Formats: sequence, C-alpha cells, structure tokens
Amino acid sequence: MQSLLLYLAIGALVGYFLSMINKRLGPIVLLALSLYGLFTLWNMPIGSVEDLFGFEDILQFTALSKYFSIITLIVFSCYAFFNIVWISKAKRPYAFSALSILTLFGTLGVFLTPHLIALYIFWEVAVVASLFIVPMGKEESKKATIWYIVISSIGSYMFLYGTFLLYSKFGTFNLFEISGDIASEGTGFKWLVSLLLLGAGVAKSGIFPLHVWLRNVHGNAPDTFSAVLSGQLVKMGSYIIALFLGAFPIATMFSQFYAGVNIFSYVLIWLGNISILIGTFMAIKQNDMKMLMAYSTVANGGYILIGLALLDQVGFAGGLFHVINHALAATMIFLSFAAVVYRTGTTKIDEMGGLIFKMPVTFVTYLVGIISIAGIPPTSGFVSKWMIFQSLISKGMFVTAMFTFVGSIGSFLYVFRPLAGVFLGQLKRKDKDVKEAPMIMLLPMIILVALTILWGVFPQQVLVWVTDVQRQFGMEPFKFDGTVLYSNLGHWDSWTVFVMFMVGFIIAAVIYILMPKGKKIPLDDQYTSGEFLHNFDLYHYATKYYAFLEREYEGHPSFEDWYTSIVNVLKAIGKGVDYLVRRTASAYTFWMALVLALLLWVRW
Amino acid sequence: MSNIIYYVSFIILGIGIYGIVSQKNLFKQLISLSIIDTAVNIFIVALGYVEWGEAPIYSTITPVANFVDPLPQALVLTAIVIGVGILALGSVLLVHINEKYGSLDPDEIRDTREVVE
Amino acid sequence: MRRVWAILVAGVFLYFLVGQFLPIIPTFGNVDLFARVAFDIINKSTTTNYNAVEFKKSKDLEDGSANVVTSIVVNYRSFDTLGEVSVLFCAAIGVGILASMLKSKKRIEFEEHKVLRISTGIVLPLILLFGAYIFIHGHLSPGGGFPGGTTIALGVLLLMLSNNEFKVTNVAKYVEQSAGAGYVVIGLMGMAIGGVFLMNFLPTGVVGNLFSAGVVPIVYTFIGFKVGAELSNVISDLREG
Amino acid sequence: MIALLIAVPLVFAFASIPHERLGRYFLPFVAMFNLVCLFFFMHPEQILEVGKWPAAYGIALVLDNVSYPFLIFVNFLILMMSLSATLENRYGTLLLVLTAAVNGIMLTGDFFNSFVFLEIISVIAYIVAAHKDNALGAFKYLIFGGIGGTMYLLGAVSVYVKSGTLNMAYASFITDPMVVPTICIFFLITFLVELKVLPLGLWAPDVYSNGSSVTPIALGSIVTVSLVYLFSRIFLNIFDLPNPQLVGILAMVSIIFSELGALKQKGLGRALSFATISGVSTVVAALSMRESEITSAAYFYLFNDVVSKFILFTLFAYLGERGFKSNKTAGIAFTFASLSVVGFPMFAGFWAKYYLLKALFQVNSYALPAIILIAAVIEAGYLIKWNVELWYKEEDREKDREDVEAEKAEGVEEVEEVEDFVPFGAQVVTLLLALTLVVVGFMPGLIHDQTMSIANHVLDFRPYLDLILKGGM
Repeated sequence: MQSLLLYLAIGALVGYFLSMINKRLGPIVLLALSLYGLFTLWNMPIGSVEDLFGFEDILQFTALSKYFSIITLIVFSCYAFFNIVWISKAKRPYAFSALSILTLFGTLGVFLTPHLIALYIFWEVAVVASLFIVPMGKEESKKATIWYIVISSIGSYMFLYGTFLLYSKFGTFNLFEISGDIASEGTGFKWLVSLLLLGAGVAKSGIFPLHVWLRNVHGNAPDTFSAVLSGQLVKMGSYIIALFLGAFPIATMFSQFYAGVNIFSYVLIWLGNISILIGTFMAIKQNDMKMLMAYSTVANGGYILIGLALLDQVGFAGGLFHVINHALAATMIFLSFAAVVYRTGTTKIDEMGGLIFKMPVTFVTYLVGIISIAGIPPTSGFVSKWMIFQSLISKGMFVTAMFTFVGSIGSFLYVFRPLAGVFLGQLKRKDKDVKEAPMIMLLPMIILVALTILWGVFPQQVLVWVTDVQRQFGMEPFKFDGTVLYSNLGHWDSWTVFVMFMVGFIIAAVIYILMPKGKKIPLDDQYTSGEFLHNFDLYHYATKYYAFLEREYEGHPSFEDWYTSIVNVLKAIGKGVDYLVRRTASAYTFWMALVLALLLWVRW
Repeated sequence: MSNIIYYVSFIILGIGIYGIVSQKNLFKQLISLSIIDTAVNIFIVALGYVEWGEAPIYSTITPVANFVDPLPQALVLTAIVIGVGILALGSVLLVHINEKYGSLDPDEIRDTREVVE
Repeated sequence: MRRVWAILVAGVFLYFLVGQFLPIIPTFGNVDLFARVAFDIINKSTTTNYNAVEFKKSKDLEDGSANVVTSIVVNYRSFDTLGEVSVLFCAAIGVGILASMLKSKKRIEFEEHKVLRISTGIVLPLILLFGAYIFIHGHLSPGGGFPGGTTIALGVLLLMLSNNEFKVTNVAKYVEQSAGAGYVVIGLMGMAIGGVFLMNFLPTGVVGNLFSAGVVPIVYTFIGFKVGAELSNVISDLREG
Repeated sequence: MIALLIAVPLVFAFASIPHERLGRYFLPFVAMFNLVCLFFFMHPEQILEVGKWPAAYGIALVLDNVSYPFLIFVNFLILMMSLSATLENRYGTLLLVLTAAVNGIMLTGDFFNSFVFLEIISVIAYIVAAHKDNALGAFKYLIFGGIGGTMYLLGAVSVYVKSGTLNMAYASFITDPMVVPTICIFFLITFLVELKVLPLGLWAPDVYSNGSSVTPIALGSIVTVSLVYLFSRIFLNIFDLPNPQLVGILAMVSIIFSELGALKQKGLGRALSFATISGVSTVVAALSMRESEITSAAYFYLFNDVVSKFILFTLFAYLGERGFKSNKTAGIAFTFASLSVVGFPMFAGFWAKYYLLKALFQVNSYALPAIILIAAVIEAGYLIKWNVELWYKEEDREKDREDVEAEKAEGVEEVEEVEDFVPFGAQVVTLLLALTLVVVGFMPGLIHDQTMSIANHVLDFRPYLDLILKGGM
C-alpha cells in the first residue's frame, strides 16, 4: 500500500511533466496507475498492516478499504481511459492530469488508513486536488468552487474537532482502538463526537442539510470530472459514514428508539429521507442534465445513508451495495453526458434532441445507467434497492419505506427527462453533423455497462466483499447462495429474473421490428403548422417537461438561498467591522477606553 | 494633598484624551497627543522628587549629594526627544493629508474618499 | 454628544489612573532613594564601594560628570540615548521622505526684513557658540547634546527666516552621517578596548573639571552636531517641500 | 559581541545618509552579517552589560534560548524582505534602523530600553505606513500608537518606582498582587494596539492595504514577530498576564470579527490585512493560556502565519489583482501560501493548527479550537475564492489585451499597458518561502523542536534570572 501511494504521489509529478510532451500522456499515466492499483489491492489480503513514510502501522487494509478502493479504482480507470481523447478539450491539460492523479492519491489514502489524522490529511489532499479541477469547467464553476470548499471545510473541520475530542479522551488517533472504549462515555459526549465525525461524511456525500454544493459543483465542473465527483468523491463521504457506523458500537452507544433502530441511526435515517425527497423533487425540476444528475446524487446519497444507518444484516449490506451501484451508474451517466457535450457543446436538455440516431452507443450507456439508477432489473441497481426495502419493511418502518418509494418513482421521472429530451425526439438542425463519440471514449462506457449488468445478474462477487465488511464489523453477514439472495421476508433469484426480462425484451424487440413505423414530421410542424418560429427551444417538448408536477411545489424554500442569506448576514457584520476601521483615531481611543474599562471591571 | 502634582498631571492627561476624542480637526488631535506626552513627562519627573532634594548636579552650591532622583529626569529627557520626533512626523503627515484631501476635517475627508471609492 | 463621549472616555482613563494607579505609587516627595538604583548612581558607586562624592575633589571615579542626569543619559544608560538618537534620526528621514513626496513643490517664502537680516549676522555666531557651549558643558551643567543641537538648529532657522536664498546644503547630511557614525564608533572603540560596547574607555578625571568624564563630552559633541544637523534638515525639508 | 547586532546596522544606517540609495544596498549585507554572526559566533545563554555597568544599573542585553531563535527568524525575514521588496530612496536607511531596533527589542533586558526601541519601531512604522500615499492611515496609526506608547512608558516608569530598577529580571521581584496587574495593564494596552487585537487593532487594515511591498511585510511580519517576542517575555516570563480569560476572549472576538471583515472585502489587499489581524489574534489567544505545549504551538502558528502572509502580501504588491497567467511561479507561491494559511495538510499551516488544537484539547479548552476552525472555514472561503479568481482569469485578460490592441490599432495611444512584472528577487524569495512551507509541512519537527524549546524556556523564569544575576552580582 505504501508503495502504491508513493507511486501515485510521484505519478502526479510525472503526469504533469509528461503532459507537457503530449497532452494524452497524462491520462495514460493515470490509467496505468489505477490499473496497477486495482491489481495490487484486488490481490491484497485483508488485514495487512503497513508503515507509511516511517510512521508505524498507519496503513491498515480492512474489508471496507478493499471494497471502496476497488470502486474508486474502477471509476478512475474508466475516467482516465475516457480522458485520453477528451483531454484535448480540457482548459489546462497539464494541471488537470496532475491534479486528477493527486485526487486518486488522496482518496485511496482515505480508504487505507484508520488513523484519524492521516485520514484527515489524505481527505484534504483529495479535496484540494479536486478543488482546483472544478474551476476549469464552465463560467459559473468559479463560484461553484467556493460552495465546494466552504461546505467541504465545514464537514472536515467538524471531523477534525471530533477527532481531537476523541484524542483528548483516549489519547490515540487510531479509530479501532477508540471504538472499543467509547461506549462507556457520557451520552452528550457520544452524541457530539458521533455527529461531528459524521459531519465530514454528511457534507461530502451530499446529505441534507449540507447538500447544496452538489448542484453547483457537479453541474459546472469539467464534464468528465463530474463523473469522478459524483461516482467517486461523494463515495468518500459514504465511506466515512460506513466506517464510523460500522466501527463504533452504535447499537450499544445509543438507546433503542423504534423497531430495533437506535435513536442516532433514526436521526440519520431521517436525514436520508429528507435528502431523498429534496434530491428527487429538485432533480425533476432541472433543465441542465448535469445538475439533474447532481440532485439525483443527493437522493442516492440518502438511500445509501438509510441503508447503512439501519445497521442490520440486510440493510447495511444494501447500503454498501448501493454505493457500488451508484458509483457505476453515475460514472456511466456523466461519461455519456461528457460524450454528448464533447460533440454538441451544451448541457441544456432543451437545446438537444434525437441524438439516438447519431450516438447510439452513448444512448445505450445512458439507458443502462438510468435503468440502474431507477432500480429496474436486470441491472445491479435493483439488487441494492431490493435489499434496503426488505430491511425497512421487515422492521416495519413504513414512513421511511414510503419516502424511498417516492424517491424511486421520482427517479423514473427525472431520468426520463434527459432520455426524452436529449436522445429521443427529433434531431436538431444544428446537430445534423454530430458523430458518435470516438472509440476510446466508448470503450470505458461499454465496460461500465457490462459491469453493471454483470453484477446485476451475478451479484455474488460484490456480495462477497460486502459480507466481508459485515463480518469484520461483527455484524451478521448477509445470506446469499449463488444468484439467490435471502432476507427474512423471502428470497430473490437474479438469474431467473434476468432470463424473464430477456424473454420480455426479445418479444418487445420483435414486435418493434415487425410493427409499421410512424411517419416523421419536423418538430415545429407539430405546434405551428409550418408557421415561422422565433424561438425553437420554447417549443421543444423537453421545455417545462414536468410542468404539471413542478407547479405543485413551485416557490419552495431553497436552501441555497438560505445559506446565501446567512453569508450575507455575515458580510453585513463584516461591513460593520469595516465601518469601524474607517473611523478616525478619536473613535479608536473610545475602544481603548472600553478595553481598559473591561480590564478594570473584570477583576483579576 | 501633597499629591497635587500627580493630580495635575493626570488632569492634563485627561485633557489630552478629551481633546483626541472630541476634536474633529486632525491637527488638534496631534496637539492633544503632544499634551498627553507632556502630562506623562510631568508625572514622571514628579515621581523622582525627594523632599528637600536639589537638582542632581555636583556644583559649588551642592558639592555633596542631596539630590532628587536623577533617573526619571534622564528618562524624561529621552521621552521628550521621542515626542518631538513624533510631533514632527505627525505634522508632515498632516501636510500630506491636507494636500490630498484638501481638508483636515475627517468628515470632509470621508466625503471626498467615498466619492472616489 | 461627541463631548459627552470624550468626557466619558477621559473619565475611564482618569478613573484608572487615580483609582488604580495612584494608590500603588509613593506619595509626592516621599521617595526612598536607597531602594532605587539612583542612589548608587548619584554616588557613582555602582561597581565600587560607597564613597561620598565631592565636587572638584573626587577623582578617577567610575563616572566623572558632575551632572548626574548626564552621567545617566550618556554613560549608565548610553544605549537608550543611542536609541533616542535613532528615533530622531528616523523622524528626520521620515520628514525628508514625506516632504519630498509632496506633489506641490511650493517653497515657503518669507518677507525679508533688513533689520532682521543684519541683526542675524550679529546674533548668529553667538547662538552657534551658545549651542556649542551647551553641549560641550553637558557633563557639568544642565544641558547637553540635544538642547545644544536644538539651539544650533534655531540659529539655522533664524538664518532661514532672514534670508530667502539660504539653503541647507549637503554638508548637513555629511555632518549627520559622521556624527551619528561617530557615536557608534565610540561605542565600538569601547568594545575594542574594554571588550564591552559603549564602555567609557577614557580617564574620568576630577568631578567638575571640563576635561573629565571620559567619553561623555565627546559623545555629547557628536550628539549636538547630529541633532543640530538633523533638525536643520527637518526645517529645511519642511520649507522646501 | 551581541551588541554588534544593533551597532552594525546603525553604523551603516548613519553612513548611508548622504547617498539616498546606499541604504538599500547595505540592507541585505547587514542582514546577512547578522545571520552569520548569530549562527557562527553567538550562542545562547550570554549576557552583555552595555558599558560594563552591572545589570541593575545599566542596560543588559540578553541572548538566551528564547531570543536566539526569534533573532534568527527575524533577521532571516529582513534578509528576505531586502531581496524581495522594491525599496524607494532612503527607505533602505530606515529599514537598517528597523533592523537595529527589532534586534534591540529582542536582546534588551531593560524596560525603558525596550520602550525606546518600541518607539523607534513605531516611528519607522508610521513612516513606512505612509508609503504609497497613505498618509491618513498612517496618521490614525500615529495617534493611536502614540497613546499606546505613552502607556508603555508609564508602565516602565512604574516598574522603576516599585522595584527601584528598570531591569526586567529584577522587576520580577515585584510580587505585590495589587501592583503587578496595574503595571501589566499599561503594557497590555500597548501590546493589544501594536499586535492588532481587534478593538485596538482597527488601524491595521487601512495601513496594510496600501499595496506597497514594504509596509505589510515590515510591519506585519518583522515587527509583529518581535512584538510577540516582547509580549511573551513580559507576560509569560516576567509578570503574569493580567486577567488572561479576558485577553483570551478579546482575542477570540478579534479572530471572528476580523474574518468577517475579511469576508466582506472586495479587494484582496484589505482581505489579507484582516486575515493578518486574525492570525496574530490567534497567537495572542493561545499565548494567554500560559501552557508550554500551547505556547509552542502558538509560535509555530506565528511562523506559518508570518511566512505565508509575507508571500501573499509581496505578490499582492506586485501583481495586484491581475492574475497569474504570465507568472506561474508567483501563482504557485501564492496558492501554497494561502493553502498554508487556511491549514491544509502537507503545508506548515496544517501542523500549526494540529499542534495548537492538540495542545488546547489536552487542557480541556474547547472554545478556542471551535473558533479557530470556524475562522478557518471563512478563511478558506475567501482565500480560495481569490486563488480561483486569480488563476482562472485568463479569459478576461485576453479580452483586455485584444481591446488594447484594437484601440492601439485605432490610434488611441493613452491606454496604459498593464505590466505583470514580478521582479526576479521577489520571485525567488516567494518561491523559496513557499518551498519552506512545504518542507516544514513534511518535516514539522524542524520548527516544532525549536518552538518547543522556546516555549519551555519562556515559561521557566529561572534560567533568565540566573543568567542576569550571575553577570550582575
């Protein structure tokens, strides 16, 4: 592990200088490094301990590390592969490549160490490295960076504060050493520490109330980097949540509240519920496809949080499984968006249409991605959602189940919007000459599609990793046998379902091919009978696609505005300070007298 | 009542503070600062007074030591020179301010500055 | 309102000084000199045993100046004086810099008056002589380098008032340079001879004689020249703009 | 021997009077000379009684384990500044005197002597503050600093009245619980003014933001370090800080409000000035705890803050808000420095925060860490905003340039070409300092060992007293 991290650190420099020779070498370095990492970590035995730069036993390879590292490395290899071509559109290719490698270094480091300070260091490395990639995107991305750094800092400083609180009590930074003793501490301390430590996870994985940065950052970051942000960096937050919920004896630390779920988990579950609600409804509203997927990430973060917070045999496994699903799906979707933007140059849904004829492979990638996000078999997305539902229902948590259900329905709605607006419908005239994305871009997308379907049909491999994690945290592992998954309420055979789906699909395909085709009319004809149009976009049918739904929650309170107004209040106070500064020395003398009076009044 | 010289110097110091706070004209503020300096110097010299002591110089009148404390006087000597330096510097700064804003009244200066900003 | 504030602010300071500070200092005139280092300084016995000092009689004491304040300023606490010189030096440079940065280079002109001009010719040498007297006799009588230098600068000011063409030339700067450096060099000579910076390495002679007190008169002479040149420069800078 | 640190700069300062530009050429050599002397010929634990007068009567210069590292650091900063700053005529002479004064204030063991050096520093500060036509700010500072200086003088004199001598070590024999706090209040007011803790540090933003490459560095870095030294000498070593809780609270309020003030600013210069206030306030808040680990961490924090602000202010002076497109090295130094200020890992700033938080939590102090972290969030917000804005500015600039060229083509000659020129010296210095931050970020022990030793010595009064008594009696 040490050597891998070392290679990555050096790789960042090497990548920077190689990029100067040829832009494409940067992503190639990243690809080589992630493949190497994938190979090493896949074969590494769980439980190995290593030193890092002379600090003893800092690195510890747990089952959770393995699971998250493999997700990370898959996402990064696809991203690097995709970038080999895409890099020609990057604004600052050298820095882009180097910082990407550094991001990988940081995130891998986070997964590999249980030492809280080392974890914090790697965490911040990842944040800083990704921080400077974000403003390479669209014009608003500079502002988005501020959102990113501020919310991320709030999270990580909460984490740091909690870390030091633990240190002052237990005298060590090693998480696993702390977790044994924490149950005996006072209630207030336990609440404070747990909330502070999870703060980083909440901020990073976009859980309410710290979800506001996702729309700005994912929506405005460079196109391919959004895939890493949503598919990978957000998962760092999930890792923190999983790590603390798993390592701390949460069940014994807090009192039981409802249906065998303790009060702390219950709070988290409600945060998850609200995230799902906000994410879903806001995603339905978006016209920018990247921002839409950003809100979808919020909703899926909520799913993961609910699953993990349930802390039982099925739910925890479901939450972990959902991490890999969402990572793959989000990467797929954002990469297909990147391919679309690479060819058309816009992210607005109502400025596109009919790209299915020009970019069929990209379309298929997106389709499989949204199927997985919406949780339809035979993709892996279904498996994890099934597990979370099973756990919720078996505990009788019907309100939460309802929220998750609404989220699922909502996800059908919002993923359909780009599908219909971008790929279906009629081709825009300006897009006449659009071609399919280059082969090198398609390859990683195809690999991701294959993985999603493979793990949807044969989830054993992932479930082995997941149950390893559960075993290591002393939970009862999830039961499965081949492709058959068991829960207390029943079981599920993904192979059977896959066969049934394939049969249905083939029947539908045959019907589609045999049936007569409809006739094509230019889009504007449908509305205006051939009249001259001033603004085609207004008549694009993706414009106000869900107007009937959006009307229902129009004028809703916005957290973004709320936070902005907090900042404005702070700025107003700052203006007051500035006003004082601009006074003359007379006024300063008044302050001197005040301090003097204070010193006299408060006796020593 | 023997401490009256202390009270006098404190009152002068108070006058200086009052001047700095109440006066708008920057030059008057500088003069007030100078008044504070003077008050402190009076106070320090007073601290060294010994009853029936004489000026600390060996001379034909006072061939043998019966002196007041000479050290505060030496300190005041230094403090005075420092005060002079600050006074000179402050007045040149005021010349600058007057040249730039055309006034020594902070209110008027603020007006001109806000127009500029 | 402003005045009320001012009274309140001044009141806080006064309350602190009267209520908090006054109780801890001795009442006026009621000073126990034996408890202070000043006692040994007056009797010039900081390194030797106590011996009453007598005017024109005691000789070869550790410090030879009859004016005890001078002996403190230029001998016991000479390092402070070096700093003091630097303060004035910096202030003079600052005035020079700031005056040279003024945009309107308007020279202040005075109305020349014949009486003044002629009488200046008579008085000026006397003023300069008096200034020199003050700093040369700094160790014997009240006075010293700073008043002496100021007196010299006053002479220059008189010259300026009486004669519009008069300008302080670069000579003043060279005087300032060599006098200032001279002071430090005296200190360094003390270091070379006695091993300690600013040591009095000359014989101290009999208390009350002109040629006594070792380096004190020399240092005061340097200071006198330096202060005179510096203040002349300040005046000239302010005038020339 | 140690008097040379003061005498040599002064001689060169006096010698450089007639030739206006001479001072600036002397400055680097003098700073270098001081450093060489400190490294090779002077070692801690020595005392020099100026003029061979015993310590209680005359003035003693003390080089002990506290002042030695501080002296090296300050002279190093002076060397760096002499290479990076654009010194206009005669400022070199002033800075030579400043060198003498900061060395003096750190060596002296005498209250009145420290007052004299404080006043030299103040006078130079007023002049330097007026750089770039900023007379109003300088005047405000002059009035305010003048009152502060008077307070210090009253404090020094009352020390003499109560203990009969002005020597710091002897003064510590005053133990009367009525007297010490009153004396300390005098000193405290001065320090709160000069160290810019907020209600009394209101002068600072106007002074620092004048866009000069000298003012904020000479005052914000060099003078601040020497005054922090004097603060810890007086309040940690000789007397007790009066009312430490109140001082701590004032400093905490100062941290928060200065960060808010910085958040509001539209200009980089003023934002950085407010950030400086916050940095020093953090140090004061930490020092008011009087605990060795915290004190050590406070010095580490000071080191990081001073070095980073040095870089930031220097680059701001040369580049203004013009972006880093043609100045990549400058940009890298700027980014490193701002990351270090905020406290991101792998820079010195991280370790400063780490040690500080660790030490604070060890004594169960929870408010200050929270405030430091909240301040860091705000700081991250605006500093990163500036970084991003300056790095990714090229589009607008290219547009500007096109406009300029277009206007030139049309024959409009008056358009000034914006020069993004950072002098070679400044580039080297900022890059070097930025690399220092990185190196310290990887090897915090380099600085931490030093600060630990300073902290242990400064909180232990005995060695200082022994040193002076051995020489004195």
